[in-house]
Amino acid sequence: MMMSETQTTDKKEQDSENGGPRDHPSPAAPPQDPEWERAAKPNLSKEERTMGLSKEKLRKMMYDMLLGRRFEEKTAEAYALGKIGGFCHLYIGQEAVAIGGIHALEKSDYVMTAYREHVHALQMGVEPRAAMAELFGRIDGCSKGKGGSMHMFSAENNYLGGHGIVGGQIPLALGVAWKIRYRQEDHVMQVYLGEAAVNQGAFHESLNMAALWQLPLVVIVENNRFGMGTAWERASSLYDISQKASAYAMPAAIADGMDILDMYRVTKEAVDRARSGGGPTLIEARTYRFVGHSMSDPVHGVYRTKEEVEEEKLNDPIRIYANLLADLEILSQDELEEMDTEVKKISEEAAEFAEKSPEPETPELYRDVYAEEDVAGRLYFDGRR
Amino acid sequence: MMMSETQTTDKKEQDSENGGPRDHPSPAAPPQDPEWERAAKPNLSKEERTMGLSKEKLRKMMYDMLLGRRFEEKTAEAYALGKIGGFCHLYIGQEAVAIGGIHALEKSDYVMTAYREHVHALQMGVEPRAAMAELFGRIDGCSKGKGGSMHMFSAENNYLGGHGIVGGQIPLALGVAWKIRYRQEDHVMQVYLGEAAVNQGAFHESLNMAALWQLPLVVIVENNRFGMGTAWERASSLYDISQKASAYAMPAAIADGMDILDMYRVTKEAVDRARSGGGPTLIEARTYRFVGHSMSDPVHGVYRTKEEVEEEKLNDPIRIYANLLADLEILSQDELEEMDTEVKKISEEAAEFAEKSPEPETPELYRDVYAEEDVAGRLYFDGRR
Amino acid sequence: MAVITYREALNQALAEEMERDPDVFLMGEEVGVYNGAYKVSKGLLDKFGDMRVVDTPITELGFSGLGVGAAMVGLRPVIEFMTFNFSFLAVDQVFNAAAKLLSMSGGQFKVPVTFRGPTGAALQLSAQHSQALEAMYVHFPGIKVVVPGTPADAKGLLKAAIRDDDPVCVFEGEMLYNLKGEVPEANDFVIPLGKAEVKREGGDVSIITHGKMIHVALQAAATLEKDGVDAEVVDLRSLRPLDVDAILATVVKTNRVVLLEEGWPYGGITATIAALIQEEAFDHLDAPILRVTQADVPMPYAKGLEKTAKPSAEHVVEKVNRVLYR
Amino acid sequence: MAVITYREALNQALAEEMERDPDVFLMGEEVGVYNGAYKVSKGLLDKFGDMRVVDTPITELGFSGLGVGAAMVGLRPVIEFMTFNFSFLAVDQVFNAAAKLLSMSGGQFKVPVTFRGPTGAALQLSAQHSQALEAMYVHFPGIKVVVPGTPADAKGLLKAAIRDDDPVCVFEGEMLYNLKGEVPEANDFVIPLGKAEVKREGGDVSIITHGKMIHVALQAAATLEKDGVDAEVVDLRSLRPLDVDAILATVVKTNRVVLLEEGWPYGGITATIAALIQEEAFDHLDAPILRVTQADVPMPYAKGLEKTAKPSAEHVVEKVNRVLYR
Ligand SMILES: Cc1ncc(C[n+]2csc(CCOP(=O)(O)OP(=O)(O)O)c2C)c(N)n1
Ligand SMILES: Cc1ncc(C[n+]2csc(CCOP(=O)(O)OP(=O)(O)O)c2C)c(N)n1
Ligand SMILES: [Mg+2]
Ligand SMILES: [Mg+2]
Repeated sequence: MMMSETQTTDKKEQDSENGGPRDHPSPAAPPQDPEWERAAKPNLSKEERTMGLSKEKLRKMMYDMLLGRRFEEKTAEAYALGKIGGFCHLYIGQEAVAIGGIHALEKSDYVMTAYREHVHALQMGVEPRAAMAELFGRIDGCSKGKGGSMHMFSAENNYLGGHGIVGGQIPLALGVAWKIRYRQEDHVMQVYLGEAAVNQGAFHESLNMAALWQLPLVVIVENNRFGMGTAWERASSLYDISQKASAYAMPAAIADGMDILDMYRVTKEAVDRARSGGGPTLIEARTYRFVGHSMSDPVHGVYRTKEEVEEEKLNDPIRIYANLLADLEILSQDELEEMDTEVKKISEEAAEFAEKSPEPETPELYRDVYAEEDVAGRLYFDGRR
Repeated sequence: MMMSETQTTDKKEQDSENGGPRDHPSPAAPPQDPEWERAAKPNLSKEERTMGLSKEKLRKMMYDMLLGRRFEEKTAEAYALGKIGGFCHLYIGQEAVAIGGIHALEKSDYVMTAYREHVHALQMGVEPRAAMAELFGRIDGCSKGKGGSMHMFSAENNYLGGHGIVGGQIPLALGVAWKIRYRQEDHVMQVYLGEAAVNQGAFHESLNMAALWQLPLVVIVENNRFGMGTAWERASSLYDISQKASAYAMPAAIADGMDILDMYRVTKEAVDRARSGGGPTLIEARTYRFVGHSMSDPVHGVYRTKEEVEEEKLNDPIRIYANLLADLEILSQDELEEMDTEVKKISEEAAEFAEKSPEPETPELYRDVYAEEDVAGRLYFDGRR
Repeated sequence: MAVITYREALNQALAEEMERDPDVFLMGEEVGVYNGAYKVSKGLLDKFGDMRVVDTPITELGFSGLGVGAAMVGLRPVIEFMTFNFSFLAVDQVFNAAAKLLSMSGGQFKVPVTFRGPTGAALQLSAQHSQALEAMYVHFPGIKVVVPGTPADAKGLLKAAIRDDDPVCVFEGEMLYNLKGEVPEANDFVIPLGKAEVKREGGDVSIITHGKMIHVALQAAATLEKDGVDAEVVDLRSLRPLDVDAILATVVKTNRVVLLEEGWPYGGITATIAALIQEEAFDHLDAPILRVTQADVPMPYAKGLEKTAKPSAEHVVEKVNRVLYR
Repeated sequence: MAVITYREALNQALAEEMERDPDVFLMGEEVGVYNGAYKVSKGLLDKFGDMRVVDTPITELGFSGLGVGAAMVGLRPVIEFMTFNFSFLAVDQVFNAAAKLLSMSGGQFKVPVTFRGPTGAALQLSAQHSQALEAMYVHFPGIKVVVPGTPADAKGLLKAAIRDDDPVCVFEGEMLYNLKGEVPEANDFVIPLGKAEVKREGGDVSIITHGKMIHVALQAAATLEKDGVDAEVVDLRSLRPLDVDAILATVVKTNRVVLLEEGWPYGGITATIAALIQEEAFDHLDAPILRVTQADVPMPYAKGLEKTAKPSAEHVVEKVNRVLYR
């Protein structure tokens, strides 16, 4: 597959040559095999697909996807009731990407993403009740109600948010990867972004530095084919995001974002490489958003047809995985339903908890603006305090 | 060579396919031949190298390079005498790039570049005296003395400046290319930038849009191997700039920036393609700066050795070309010296003219800030007028 | 006069100017197929085609520079920022290019580009999506800034901005798009830049503001009226050029001033206007000029906190009472 | 105390803080091999190696974000902008990330990053390279801003900035790098943020300013002295936090104020301070507060025009005479 076939330039070797341009070898670009994509997803037997992962882990992946799905359905419900405000971007349909990707990490690794982040936050260890309380804007929220849907954070779980500026999280993630290298830790930084963020300059500036300095950064592009109402092919002159890595002599891979095990397999390889000093990897996860861009955007209509959405829904990552686990007798239909009842209950309780949690009080307005407030001179100029 | 071998994605064809990612073909990336670079510069006989260009044109190219060189030597002299202030970036050693590139254009085409721009300005038709007066900060300067070394402009000659922010001119040039397409003109926009600007997000955002919309933009990267004191290999994870075009499915080429005829040949092909609706091209011109980054930067020392500079000077584009023209009996040694005397005289006179030109008067301070000043309300808040 | 929304007024302004001048085009994220994130450009793609209503990749720096470059060579681009919050990525092209090209070229290159989009806080969009940024733009000479607060002003000022030969930034209000009001239909209806408007006459105190905040000011004035206080509400409409005569006139009339803006106080619009009034009408002031702005903090998500952070009619009333020493 | 240059003072501050705390590193364009475009980081690469003195590609947005991200997880990056003119490309990471992360995360992520570099005009660098941008930075809550005008302040404030747990922007002066002055050697010499300093005592009028302009103010004060006018010169040193007590104290003392800054007037630092003084010391003012700023235009290249555009001692003297009604 691409990742293995794509070779990187060895900086040391390159720098040691002092003869100038004409002596610098051109690194290999991605293979030209028109079959690249099928090649990217090897033809594995059902058993092989599970990569010998423990039954528990395989079941946990199912559980996590179900929880993500039910939690967000509850979120949509609460939003409709006006319990949640502002922008709210659901992840329904894309669960396999973040959950498969994060399952490939160790507890000490870091994750950062954009605003479509509820499931990433949960997967990193944010309690459903803390996530829901954040959506409700309450003091028990994971950001004390100050961040909301787009800005969840959890320092204790190495979950670094939750960012609203398209592409803005990429340079920040680069900095975390830099810190890992700086302190010579063996952690990995995983950053998620939507495919539309690939066009932002921040993406390119960051990939170059990550590759130049061989930082432990795994960049996962969630290609759900639309940036709001703009289809990727209307926004990029080159369809293949993974190929953009060749501009940075960076290994790249494509993962089937609707198949949690393929997502895990591809990400794990990149994570292992990063952890062992092999530098960054660009992963393009091909996925699809079953819901509107945000709560105010209809599921279909202007920029995609009902038929298209219906057809894509046949690839529901949860159904696909459930069938596999059933075939492998790892999770029966009954067990699945049990699981489902459980996560529904958790989402339910999360909403009840959020409902009861108090709103942050007025003094909170001037808290967390500065870490060091106890300074000489005036910090606030609104004449209110 | 690369340009011809690299194929682009046909947007129409791509958009007409409606099946989503898996149906989009991956465009070809640059060839993997390790010999790519020599391949990029075909092995031509002396006669072939002149591409049947008229004797006049071939001599004019020599004349232009000589003028550029002598004009800047005069500039350095005047700078040493304190007649010129601020930042001043000389082009000595790189003349073949802009002069060869601009010779491939029609009078109605546009050019924009960064701050290392004296020769670009002259080549686009700015009078040496107007350029020198600009350097002296005088009213007869091509920007009325308000722009200086980094900001020369000439509307009548389609010379769009002269920009000081690394990479800042690229989106502007994209806009000019957009206007050409918008008005369905058959002009071409040529933008020059240093190799260090390739790392800026602005470069990537612009190339994507240029390729996406197939705009008549020719992007010429002057790879003189250093951004101030930073060697390119210390700033980019991939040495081959031309290959970065593969991230945009854009044709790319490498030109020998010390050989004005190779520069002309490669640029002409890109310009013709752009003019005939073939879209943008990325050209990497491999060149070298014989002088310091700016007047305050020593020629060698910190970031490059005397030996390196001396060795590169053996590739002086003027000497190389002079020898060729002599061998082909297009320009004799005597004629060359005649030419040299003439351009020295012109540079001399330019300095005398600049010396005599008055400084802009105080009222100029508030001119050219707004095009429409005659508005209701206050525009300036300094309480000075 | 027809009664239409602020959104429709902007849409009309765009359509009319595009009809009038083939060099005018609209470019930005989602302006075409999606009809605009806030539907301001509804129907324009169908009417004018995809060379004049252009969906861009998410590359604020790139397409803003494109607009400036296209303006250098004679087009009149209207660049939409989905919201000005995202324009931080683009300000290099606005402040280092658009604002300076005419000057650096000694008058050779005009830059008749218009940048437009919503400014300020909507509802619970939290810190990164709730910023009123006109104060940052107005700081840079070479730029003009307008901030329409009503449908009529939206139409008249956007048309004026598009016709102006300088870079003009039009700050709209997300919360205003649905606001209805009377708007002249005349094709040549244009509101010249630099003209403030007294939105409410009054003799006791002057409330000077702009954009969305005029409605907060009028609300405060209504409350004060019940209390026997007759407040004058001056809508600046244009921040650069600024109608200083109108400002001084109301100060001379009431001798008491409260300044109101949606954004932050340090370096805010109200700071400059306070400095200007005390310098040019010192002897006409019977009390210090007081300012009302948003709380000097990043906007929090929580409903209650956000409400408290925003400038309100109560804040204005309180400051008015203080300048009236009551 | 040793007499060293402003440049050396900054260099010492960096070296001392890097010695003291292994989490402190310097990153930016040309800071390493080239020893800094203005040689501020001279010798640091040799001393600390290339993981702690890092040359970056020319990608202001990228490496600024890197600094913010690294700060989120405990490092204390010092990010150098070769000049703040180039930081327009990076402000999204400063204003949308650094300034807001602590708040958006409900206090979980501190951002102890320092951004530093020269501000303002040097000599004939023309419009894009001559901007004093501290006013733009100070507008955003969540950011702290200091502007040292002497070698001692440069060292003490940079050290304080690096030790501070919030994002601090240090605005230096290109024209100040060679300025010599006495600087305490003590390793723990730190000047707390938010403390202004009276650089010259006087009773007739207060000239309040910061950064490079304190020297213009002192020059004006010297001229005025010959003329029998005793001016007090207050150096703010820190703009956010701002030493309001020191400002009010000098106003109460002299009752006449001239404000001076290098940058543009609309939304300038002086505008906020004028608004603040008239609000909080109205009755202590015997004359309107006057302001001196650079001409409200993009900086032209021509020597004479540039000189005229810059704020000068003559401008200050003229305004002082006006507030003294002479
Ligand atoms: C810099 C910036 N520009 C515009 C926006 C408005 N916006 C929010 S989401 C979005 C689309 C992003 O699409 P993509 O990156 O593919 O992520 P997805 O929503 O598909 O998960 C846009 C344009 C923004 N938040 N930031
Ligand atoms: C955005 C920005 N960052 C930094 C600078 C300072 N600077 C001026 S030239 C330069 C080096 C550019 O190198 P390159 O692009 O290769 O052009 P060259 O000077 O070699 O012609 C730098 C860093 C700038 N002008 N703009
Ligand atoms: Mg997407
Ligand atoms: Mg270079």
